[in-house]
Amino acid sequence: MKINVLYFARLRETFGISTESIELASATVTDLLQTLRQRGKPWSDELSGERAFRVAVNQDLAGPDTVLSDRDEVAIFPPVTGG
Amino acid sequence: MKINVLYFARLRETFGISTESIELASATVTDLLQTLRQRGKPWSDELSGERAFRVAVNQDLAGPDTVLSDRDEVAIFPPVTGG
Amino acid sequence: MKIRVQTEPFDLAAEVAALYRDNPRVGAVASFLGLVRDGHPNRSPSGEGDGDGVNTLTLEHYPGMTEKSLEQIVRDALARWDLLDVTVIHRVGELQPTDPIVLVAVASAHRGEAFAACEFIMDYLKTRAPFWKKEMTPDGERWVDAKESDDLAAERWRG
Amino acid sequence: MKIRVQTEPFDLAAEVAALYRDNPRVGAVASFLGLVRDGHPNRSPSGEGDGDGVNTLTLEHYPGMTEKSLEQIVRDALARWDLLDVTVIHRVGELQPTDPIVLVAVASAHRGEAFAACEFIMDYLKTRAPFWKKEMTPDGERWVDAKESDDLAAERWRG
Repeated sequence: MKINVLYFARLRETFGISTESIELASATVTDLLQTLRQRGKPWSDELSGERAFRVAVNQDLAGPDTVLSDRDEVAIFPPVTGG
Repeated sequence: MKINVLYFARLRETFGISTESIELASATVTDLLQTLRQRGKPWSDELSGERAFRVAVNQDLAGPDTVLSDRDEVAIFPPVTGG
Repeated sequence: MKIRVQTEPFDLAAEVAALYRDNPRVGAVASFLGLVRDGHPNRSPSGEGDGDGVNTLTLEHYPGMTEKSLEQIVRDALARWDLLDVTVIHRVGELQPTDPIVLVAVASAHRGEAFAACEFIMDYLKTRAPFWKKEMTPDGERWVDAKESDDLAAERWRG
Repeated sequence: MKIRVQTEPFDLAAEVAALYRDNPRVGAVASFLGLVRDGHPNRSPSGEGDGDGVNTLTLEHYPGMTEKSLEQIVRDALARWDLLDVTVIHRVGELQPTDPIVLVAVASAHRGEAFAACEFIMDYLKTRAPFWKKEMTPDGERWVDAKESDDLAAERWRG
């Protein structure tokens, strides 16, 4: 299946990419993150869990066990700082 | 000594007076109230304690034991309802 | 600190802007606007008393003590929280439904202080500042009774 | 309910008036204005970080999710308190010190609900709505770090 991945703020700048399309077998958020970490630095550093980040699936905040479906929109971003 | 007494809102209307000067021997707030109650109705009804009222001495909220001095300004009024 | 008791309307935007426009340390302004409701303020908040047809509200106050008590309430808030500025404006005289009655606006660096102080000032204003409301309704005039809920709201800031 | 994400300034007085002007059931409007501070928002509220010389703040957001999350926060507030109307406006793009960033305004019959809901919405907006601030200072650019105190502020509304 195909997942559309979006990056925002510091992560967008660090990864040098704002959006990409990733092919995955059926997967959870954890599986997607593992795929991204396997790219090496800076992905492995930023997504190791040492620095806080958030994941949204189809524009709702999601946890590591959230199951992904074909054409889902997954966003990965730092903790929010609006207001 | 002479005490300047002010009435506000419902009490001003019920007593039909907004301000008066009262001669008293040295006295507390309780003594002043007793003097006023001795006038009979509506004073005795309104100041008996059955209906809530407040007393301010020189523009600060005061209790029954507050001692009055010559030329003090004593205000008697219903619980406030501003805001 | 700005404390005003006046018959005239006030300009919400101008009052709030005056709290932050020249002070870049201000990160938060919490403000409260109290308005004349077209309902019977004496009754329960359940809504059963709403829509009673109040046409005019007359606000009486105790000149001198009003300003003194508002200043004391604001000084208490300034002592309790780290605030940058406070404005309190309360109208008196005749007001109609939807007319603003009171504005409390509090500026601080961070929002927690501004919210707490704004609510504190309103709770004490409601129970300590000498204002009295009289309603004109189709049934005649009546003085608004004080609400026990206001005493309870002020109580919770103690201790 | 009115939710806006925009680059343009907003008119505080017009937004607040829109909440009560045509609804005489409104007795209370609590509002919050968040502003760009000329200080380093990452540091402690003790003031040690104030006056660092932030020149420009750039606000990025996640279009679509931003509006969705703000609507959900407002719906949660409407379910929790007896409110009459809510407006949330959040600016994005480049802002300067003393520029308003966010307005949350809540109308209700009585003040307790308006204050609580306004603070609730701000606390959740701060921790759940996808906005990110980047500061430009004389030392260069930096993304603002999230504050633990904001997570704690949101936590207290649970249970």
